[in-house]
Amino acid sequence: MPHQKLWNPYVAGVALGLVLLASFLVMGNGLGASGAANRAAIGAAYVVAPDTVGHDPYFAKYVGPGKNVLDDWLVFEVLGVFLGGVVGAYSAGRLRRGILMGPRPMPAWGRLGLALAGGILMGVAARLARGCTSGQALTGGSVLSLGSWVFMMMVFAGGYLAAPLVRRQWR
Amino acid sequence: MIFPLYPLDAFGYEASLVAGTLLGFAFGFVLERSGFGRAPVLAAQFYFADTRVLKVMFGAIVTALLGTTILAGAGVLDYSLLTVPETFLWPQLAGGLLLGVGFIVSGYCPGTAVVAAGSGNLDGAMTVAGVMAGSLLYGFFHPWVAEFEMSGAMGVARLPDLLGVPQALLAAGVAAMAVGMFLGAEALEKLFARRRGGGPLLAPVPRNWVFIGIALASLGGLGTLALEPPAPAAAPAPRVVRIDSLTLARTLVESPDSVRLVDVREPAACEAKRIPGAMCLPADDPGGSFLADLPPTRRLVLYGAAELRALPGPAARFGGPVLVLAGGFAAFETAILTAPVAPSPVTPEALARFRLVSALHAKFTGAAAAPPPPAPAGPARVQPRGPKKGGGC
Amino acid sequence: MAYTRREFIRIAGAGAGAAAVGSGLASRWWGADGDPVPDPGTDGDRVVPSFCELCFWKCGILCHVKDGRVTKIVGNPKHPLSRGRLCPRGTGGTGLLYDPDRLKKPLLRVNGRGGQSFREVEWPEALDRVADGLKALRDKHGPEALALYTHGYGGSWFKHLLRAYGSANVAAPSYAQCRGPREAGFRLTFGQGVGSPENTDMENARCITLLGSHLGENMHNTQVQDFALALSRGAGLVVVDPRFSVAAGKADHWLPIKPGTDLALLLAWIHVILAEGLYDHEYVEKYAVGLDKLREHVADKTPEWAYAATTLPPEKIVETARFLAGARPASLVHPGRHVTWYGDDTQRTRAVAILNALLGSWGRRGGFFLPAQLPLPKYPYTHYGTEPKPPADVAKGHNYPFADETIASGVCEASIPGTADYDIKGWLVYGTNLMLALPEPEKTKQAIQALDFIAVVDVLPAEITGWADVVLPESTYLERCDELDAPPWRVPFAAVRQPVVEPMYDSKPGWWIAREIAHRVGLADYFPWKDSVEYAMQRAHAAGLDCDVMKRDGVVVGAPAAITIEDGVEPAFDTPSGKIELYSQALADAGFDPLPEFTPPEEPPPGMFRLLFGRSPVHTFGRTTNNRFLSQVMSSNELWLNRRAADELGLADGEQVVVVNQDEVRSEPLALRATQRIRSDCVYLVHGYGHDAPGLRFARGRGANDTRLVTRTKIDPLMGGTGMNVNFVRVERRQP
Amino acid sequence: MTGNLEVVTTRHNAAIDPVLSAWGWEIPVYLFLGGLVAGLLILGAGYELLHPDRPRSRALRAMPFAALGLLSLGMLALFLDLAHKLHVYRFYLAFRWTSPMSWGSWILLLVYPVAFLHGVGSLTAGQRETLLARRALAPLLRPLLRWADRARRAVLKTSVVAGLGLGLYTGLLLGTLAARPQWNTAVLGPLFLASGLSTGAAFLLLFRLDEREHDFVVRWDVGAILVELLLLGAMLLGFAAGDRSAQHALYHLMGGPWTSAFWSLVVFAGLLVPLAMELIGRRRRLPLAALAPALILAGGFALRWVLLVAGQASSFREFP
Amino acid sequence: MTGPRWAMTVDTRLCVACKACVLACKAENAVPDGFCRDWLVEETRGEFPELHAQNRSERCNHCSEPPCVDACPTGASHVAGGGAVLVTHDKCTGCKACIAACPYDARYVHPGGWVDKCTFCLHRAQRGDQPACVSVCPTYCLDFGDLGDPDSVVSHKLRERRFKVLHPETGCGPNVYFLE
Repeated sequence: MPHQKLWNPYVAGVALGLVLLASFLVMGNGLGASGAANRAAIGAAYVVAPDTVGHDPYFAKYVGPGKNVLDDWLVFEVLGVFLGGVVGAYSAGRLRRGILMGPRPMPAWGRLGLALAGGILMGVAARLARGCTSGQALTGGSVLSLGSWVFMMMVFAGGYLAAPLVRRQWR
Repeated sequence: MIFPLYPLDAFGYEASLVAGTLLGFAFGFVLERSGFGRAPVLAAQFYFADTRVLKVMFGAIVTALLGTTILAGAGVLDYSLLTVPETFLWPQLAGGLLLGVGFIVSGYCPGTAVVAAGSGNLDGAMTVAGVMAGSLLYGFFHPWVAEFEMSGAMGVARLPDLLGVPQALLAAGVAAMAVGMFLGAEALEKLFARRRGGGPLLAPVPRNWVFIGIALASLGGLGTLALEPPAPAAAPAPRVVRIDSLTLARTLVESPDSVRLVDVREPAACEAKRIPGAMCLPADDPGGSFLADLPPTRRLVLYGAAELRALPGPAARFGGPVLVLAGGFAAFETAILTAPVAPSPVTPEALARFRLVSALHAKFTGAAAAPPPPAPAGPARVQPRGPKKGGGC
Repeated sequence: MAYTRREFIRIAGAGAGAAAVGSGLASRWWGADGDPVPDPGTDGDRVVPSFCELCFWKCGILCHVKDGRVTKIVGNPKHPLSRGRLCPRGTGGTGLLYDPDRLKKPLLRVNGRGGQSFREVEWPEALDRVADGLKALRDKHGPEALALYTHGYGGSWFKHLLRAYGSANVAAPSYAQCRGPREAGFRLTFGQGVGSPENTDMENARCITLLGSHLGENMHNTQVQDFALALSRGAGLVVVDPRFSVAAGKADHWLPIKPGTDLALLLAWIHVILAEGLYDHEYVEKYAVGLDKLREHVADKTPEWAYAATTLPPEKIVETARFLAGARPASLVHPGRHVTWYGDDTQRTRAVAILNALLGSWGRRGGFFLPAQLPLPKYPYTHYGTEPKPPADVAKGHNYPFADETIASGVCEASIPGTADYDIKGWLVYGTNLMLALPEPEKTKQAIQALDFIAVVDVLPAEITGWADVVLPESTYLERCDELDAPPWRVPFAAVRQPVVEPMYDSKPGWWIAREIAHRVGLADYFPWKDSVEYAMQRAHAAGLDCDVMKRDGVVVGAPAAITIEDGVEPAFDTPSGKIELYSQALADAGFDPLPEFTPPEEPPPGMFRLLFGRSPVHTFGRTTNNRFLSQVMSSNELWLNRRAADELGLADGEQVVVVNQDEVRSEPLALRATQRIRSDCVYLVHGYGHDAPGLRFARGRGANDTRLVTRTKIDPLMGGTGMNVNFVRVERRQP
Repeated sequence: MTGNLEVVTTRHNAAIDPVLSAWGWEIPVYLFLGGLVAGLLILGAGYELLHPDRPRSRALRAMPFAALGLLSLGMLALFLDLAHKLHVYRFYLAFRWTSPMSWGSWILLLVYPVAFLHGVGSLTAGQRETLLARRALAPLLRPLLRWADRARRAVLKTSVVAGLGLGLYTGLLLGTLAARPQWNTAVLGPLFLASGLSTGAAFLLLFRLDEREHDFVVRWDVGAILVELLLLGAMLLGFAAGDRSAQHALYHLMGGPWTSAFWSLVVFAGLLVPLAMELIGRRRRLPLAALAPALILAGGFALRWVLLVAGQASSFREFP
Repeated sequence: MTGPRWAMTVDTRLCVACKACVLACKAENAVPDGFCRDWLVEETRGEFPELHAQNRSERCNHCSEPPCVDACPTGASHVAGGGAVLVTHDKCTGCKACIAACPYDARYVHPGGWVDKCTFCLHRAQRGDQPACVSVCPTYCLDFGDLGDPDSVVSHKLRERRFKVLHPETGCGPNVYFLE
C-alpha cells in the first residue's frame, strides 16, 4: 500500500480541525466546496447560453447585470484547495497525471464514467442538502447543527448501502 | 471579543477572498496529506479496510468543536457570529443519502475531488465536472424540487439548544463518542486486515497523544463553564453628551429626523405623559435591548424621569452618538411643557427667549398657540384657537 | 513627483539616438501631414432668423442651414430675449425637427379611443373628418360645446378659429396648472399680473428672494441671464426651498422650509418688516392702501409663530427679513412661475405681492419694471359674431371669481356629462399633451370617453394623440411661420417666426390646418389671407415696422422706453381703489380672507413623503423628453430622497425604486438619488418623464410619470388652480 | 454617515465613463506575450552565451522561431486594438521620443530580424541541409547562415539587448502614464521585465529540455520570481509612502476592488505556489510537473491584466 | 514666442449646470451621439442643511505640459497655435495611449477611428469668435481669451478672482481656470 507518505489519520484529523478552527476564527464560517462548483457551473452555462440562464429565476440570483458569479468567497477558497492539493501532492512526490482505481483492472472510460456519474449525484445532492461533506458535515457538524449531523449520518449510511453495489470497483 | 475577525470587520470583503484562498490552501494541503486526494483510500472506508475518513473527519470535528467551545467560553470568540448552516430536515436527509451513494460511486466527495484533480488524478477532475453538471442539472429542474427543498425547515437548529445541554458538556460527549468510534473502527480494521492477511497497523504513539489532547481539551471546555459569562460591554463606551431641554426641543422642531428620542422611564409613566415624538420602551422589552440594534442613522437621545447617571447597557452598544437629556423629563417639563412666564424686566434677550419658548411650548403642548409677545407697550393678549391635530403641526 | 519619469524619458530619449530626429520632423518628411485646425463645418450656407418654440419664452434664434439640413441653432444677438445666448433646449431644436418618431401623415382612428390603432390618410380626408365633427357638434350641441386646449405659439390660429366658431372654451394648462395663482394674486394687489416673460428686473436687483423657484433648473433664458448678471454684480440671494436647488447652492441664505408653509414665513417676514419699520414708508404711503389692517393682521404672526410651522429658526427668519429689506427697493421677491401647490396659492402669491409692495419694488429699478410693448394693430378681420357663452370651466354652482383665464382642468371636467352648466362635447387639442399636463389623468380619460369628437394637432405622437379621433401632424416651428411676437418687455420689440426648411414628411403648418378647417366649416371669411407670412407682414406693415429688416434680423427693436419710477414713469394700479391693495376689499366682498391667512397643510402620514416635482434645464415638461439630442445629457428623471431617509429604508443611491402614492398608484421604476440636498419629509422628481405612448420610441419607459401620482388636488377657491403638492408617496425597492 | 461629497457628472463617453476601459483584453495579451518573448530571447541567448560549448536541445534551438510566432500574435492583438487600423503605418512615419509606444514600435522592428538571425543560427546541421536542399531558398539562406554563424555572439548579445528593451518597454508603456496613479511607479518596467523572464522560463519548461538546460531555466525562473516579489513589495511600499493618488493606488490592491485578484491570483497562485514547487522540486530532485509553469504563465497574464484594469480605473477623479 | 495663449475661465458662482455648453458644443462640432467634449460636474459637500455646491463646466484643459501629446506615438496629438492641444485625424491610429495619459479623462475614441476632444473651437477662435460653449452660456460664466494679453477678459478675471485648476499636482499646467 502506498500510504507511507500519508499522515497518521489522527494527526491529520487534528490538523484538519485546526484549519477548520482557523476558518471559523478568521471568517466566521467553515469550509466548503460544492458551492464553488455550483458557481463555476452556472458561470460556464451563462457564458454559453446567457439568455436561458439569465432569465431563469433560480439562476438569476447568481448571474445578471452587475453580478459576477465567481465573485464569491467559496470560489477563492476552492482555488486554494486546488493549489493546496497540487503542492501537497507534489511535495509528497505524488503529483502525476493518472487515473486512480481499485486493485481490479478496469477500462479507463469505465472509471471515468463512474466518477462522472458519482459527481453528478453529489452535485444534485449537495444542492439539495445545501452543502457537501465539507460545507455541511464538517462545518455544520462542528457547530453542532442538527441538519448537518443528520446529513453526515446519511452520507455514511448511503455510502455503506451502496458500497456492495460497486464493490467490484474498489475491492 | 477578537474573533471571528471578518464578521467583526477586521478586514474587508476583498481581503476575505484572499483569506479564503489561504485557508483553502491549507485545507487542500491537509486533505491531500490525509490521503483524501486518492479514491481507493477514501473508498476503503466503506469496506472497513481503512477507516481514515472516519478518523480524520471526526478528529477534525472534535478539534474544531472543542476549539470553538473553549475560545467562546473564554470570551475570545463571539459564537453568535459563526455561520451555522440552517436545518432543512428532509432534503438534508435525502441529500445525505444521495451524496453517500455518489461518494462510493465516484470515490470522492466534492471537496476531495478538487484535491484529487490538483494532484493530477483525472478521475478526480471528472468528479468535479460531474458535481458541476449535477448542480446545474439541479438548477434547471429546480421548480420540481422547490417545495421539497424547503421541507422540514427548522432554521438554525443547534443540538445544545435542542437538547438543552450546555455546549461544553455536549462537546465533551461528542469527543468521547468519537474516541469510542475510533477504537471501534480500529478493532474493525484489525478484524478485516487479519481476514485478508495482514496490513500496516498504525503506530500507537500519535494516537494516544491525540486522545490525551482530546481529553484535556474536553476538560478545558468544561472548565469554561465555571467562568463568568463574559461581559458583553467590552465595546468602547460611546461618548455620552448632554443635551439641554431647549436644544432638544429646537432639534425636534427643526430636524426631527436627526434624532431618535427614547423615553426610558417605566412604560406606564411614559404612556401617560412623555415628550411628543418620543418612543416608550415596549412592554415586552423593558430593558430596551432593541436600542443596541437601532440603525445608527440618527443620534439617540435618551431621557429618564431625572437625569440619567448611566446609560442602559443596550444603549451603550448603539452604533452612533448617544445623547442624554440634561435633567431628564422633569427638566423638559419645566422648561417647555409648562407655559413660560413673561419676563420682567423686559430686555430684548429675555423677550426673544420668552417668545421662542412660548412658540415651543405651543408646539409641544398643542393646546394653545404661542401667546403674542408681551409688547412693552401693552398687556399680553391670549388668543385661543382650536386644538391642533395629533400633536404635530 | 508624478512626472519625473516622463521627464527622464524625455531627457534619455533626447540623448539616445534621437539626436536630429525632432519629433515633428520625422513625419514631415513624408509630406501631406500638416496639422490643420479641424473645422467641423457646421456653419450654414444660409442663416435664417426665427424664434424658438422648445419652451414658451420665445427667444430669438439663428438657424444654420447647410445642404437643406439645419446643422445648428444659435442665439440671435439682436433679439432682446436671447441676447445671442440660448438655454440648452434652444440648441436642441434639431432634435425635434429630425425626430424619427414625428407624426408623418394624418391619422384616423380605427377602433375605440385609447386603443392606439389608426390608419394613415391624406389631408383632405382628415380635414373633412374634422369639419364633419365640428359641424355635427355645432348642430347638435351649439358651438360652445367645442373646447380648445392649446399650449404653444401656433395655437393662435386655433384660438381665432374657435372664437369665429363661437366658443369661449379656450384653455391652456399653463394657467390653472401652473402660473394662474400668481397672476390672480398680483392682479388683486397691483391690478396687474406679471405675465410671461415676467416683468421682473432681476438684472438690477440687489437682493433676490426665490420661494420654491428653482431658477437655473427652471430655465427661461433671459430670466436666468438676468439672475446670473445680478449674482455677478453681487446681488444677495435668499432661497426658500425644501430642496437644495441649484439656486440654493448660490444663496446667501438657504431656508430649507417645511413644504407647504411658505405663507407662514411670508407673514412672519411682513411682521418683522412692519414691526421694525423696515418698509418703504414713502412708497407705501403714496401708493398703497390697507397698511393698518395689514399691521393688525400680522401682529401675532411672529417669527416664533412661523417657527413651529416652517421649522425655520426664528433668528433666521428675522435675519433674512432684515437682509431682504436692507436692499429695498431693488429687492425682488420673485413671484414664481409654477405656483399651483397647496390650494392657497393665490393668497400666498398675494403675500408675495404685499411683501414686494412693502419693499417698494413694484415699478422700481431692480424690482418689477413697468413693461413697454410695440403697438401691433390686429389683423383687420370681420368682427366675430355674437359673444359666445362663458366657458364651462367650473362645476355647477361653483364660482372662481378671480380666475382671469379659462381653467383647463375645469373644461376637462365639464366634458363629463352633467357636471357643468353645459356639457363640452368636442375637443381640439393643439400641442398640449393633456395626459401629462392635467392632474388626475384617470379623470381626463373619463372625460375623453364621453366626447363626441376629439382632434389633436401635434408634432409628436404624444399620449394624447392615442385618444384622438383624428391626428393632424403639424410642422415644427422650424418649418412654419406663426403669429408675430411682441410681448411687453424691457424694450419694445416684435419678432417673426420664419420657416427655416420645408416641412418634412406630410406635415403642415398650424395656420394652414386652421385655415383649411375654417374653410370647411363655413368660416372662410375669418381666414382671408393667403398664408401666415402675408398675414404677419400685413400686421408688421400696419405697425410701421420695416418688414425687410424683420425678415433679415428676425426682430425689430423699438426705441428704449422708460420702465421704472426712477426713469420717470408713474405706476398705475388697475385695482378698485386705484392703489396697491395690501388689504383687498374685493376679496372681503367675495367672502374670502382680505389678508392672507395661513392654514397648515395636511402632513404626510408616517413612512410617507410629500411628492414634489419640478423642472430640468434641458427639458420642457414631457414635450422634449423624446428629443434624442437633448436627452444625451438627461435621459431619465430620478427620485430625490434624503440620504438619511434612504439609509433608513435600506435603499442605495442609484437603485431602481418605485413610488407609490396614497391611492396605491404605482409609478414606473426610476433611479433613486439618495442625497443630502433635500429635506427628509419630501421627495422630488423632474416632471415630464415616464411616457407610455408607443410612438415615442425613445422616451417610452424612461423614468417615472409624476402626473399619474397626482390623484388628488386641492383647488384654489379664488381662481380654480389645482394645488398638486398634496400627494403623499412611499418609496419601495423595484421588485425584479 | 456615508461621506459628505456628492458628485454628479453628465459626461457619458463610451469606454471612458463611468470607469476608463479604453483598453480591452488586447493590451494585456500583448504585454504578456511581449514580456514572454523578451524572456525567451534573454534566456535562450543567455544560455548560449554563458555555456557556448554545451549541446542544446531541439526545444531550445527552436525557441527563437516560437518567440517570433508569439510576438506576432501579440502584435496582432495590438493591431486589433487600434481604432483606425489602416493608419497603423503612421507608427513608422514618426519617432516620438517622449512616447514609449513609439519606442516600442521601433524596438519591435529590431526584435524581428534579431530573433530571426538568432533562430537561423540555432538550426541544426540536419535542419540546414533540409532547408538548403530547396533550390529556391538556398541562394538566400546560404549567405545568411554564413553571416549568422560568423556573427553568432554579436547576434546573441543583440538578442539579449533586444529582449531587455522589449521586456522593459512593456512595463514602461504603462509606467510612463502618470495620469493613472496605479501605473505611476518606476517599478513597472523592471517588474514586467522580471515577469517576462519568469514567464519565458515557464514557457520553456513546458517543453522537453535537457537536464542542464532545465536546471539553468529553473534557476533563472526562481531568481526572476524572487526579484518580481521584491519589486511588487517595492511597488506597494512606494505607494504607501506616496501622496494621495498613490495611497489610492495602494488601496486598490490592499482592500480595494483588485485585492483578491492581485493577492490570490497573481501573488499566491501565480508566484508563491510555483516558486514553492520549484524550490521543493530542486531540493528533492523531483521532476517538475507542467502545473508549475502553467501557474506561472497564468500568473504572468493575471499580473498584466490586473495592473491594466486597475490602472485604467485608477484616476484622479477618484479623489476630487 | 508671441501669439496668443488661449485659456478659459469658468465662473462656478454663476454656473447653474444647465448643460447649454455641452449641447452647443455637440451641435457646433457635430460630436456624435453618445459622446461629449465638455460636461458638467455638480459637487455637493457637507451634510443637510449645511451644504455647499459647486458647478463646473469641464473640458480638456489644454495643458501647458500636455501628457497626451507626449504619449502619442505618431504625432497626431500636438500643440497647435495658442497652446491648444489638437488631434490630427489622419495621423491618429486610435492606439488610445493619449486617453490613458490624460489625467482628466477628456478624450474619447470618435467612432470615425480617431481620438477626439475639445479643440477650444480653434476654428472659431481663428476668425475671432468665441468657442460655442462660451457664446451660448446663458449665465455668462464662461470666458475664453488670451492669457498673454493683460487686457483680455480671462486675464482680468484671473487677476481679480480666486481660482483653482483641476488637479494641479499632475504638473500638466492646465489652462482652464475655475473661478470660485
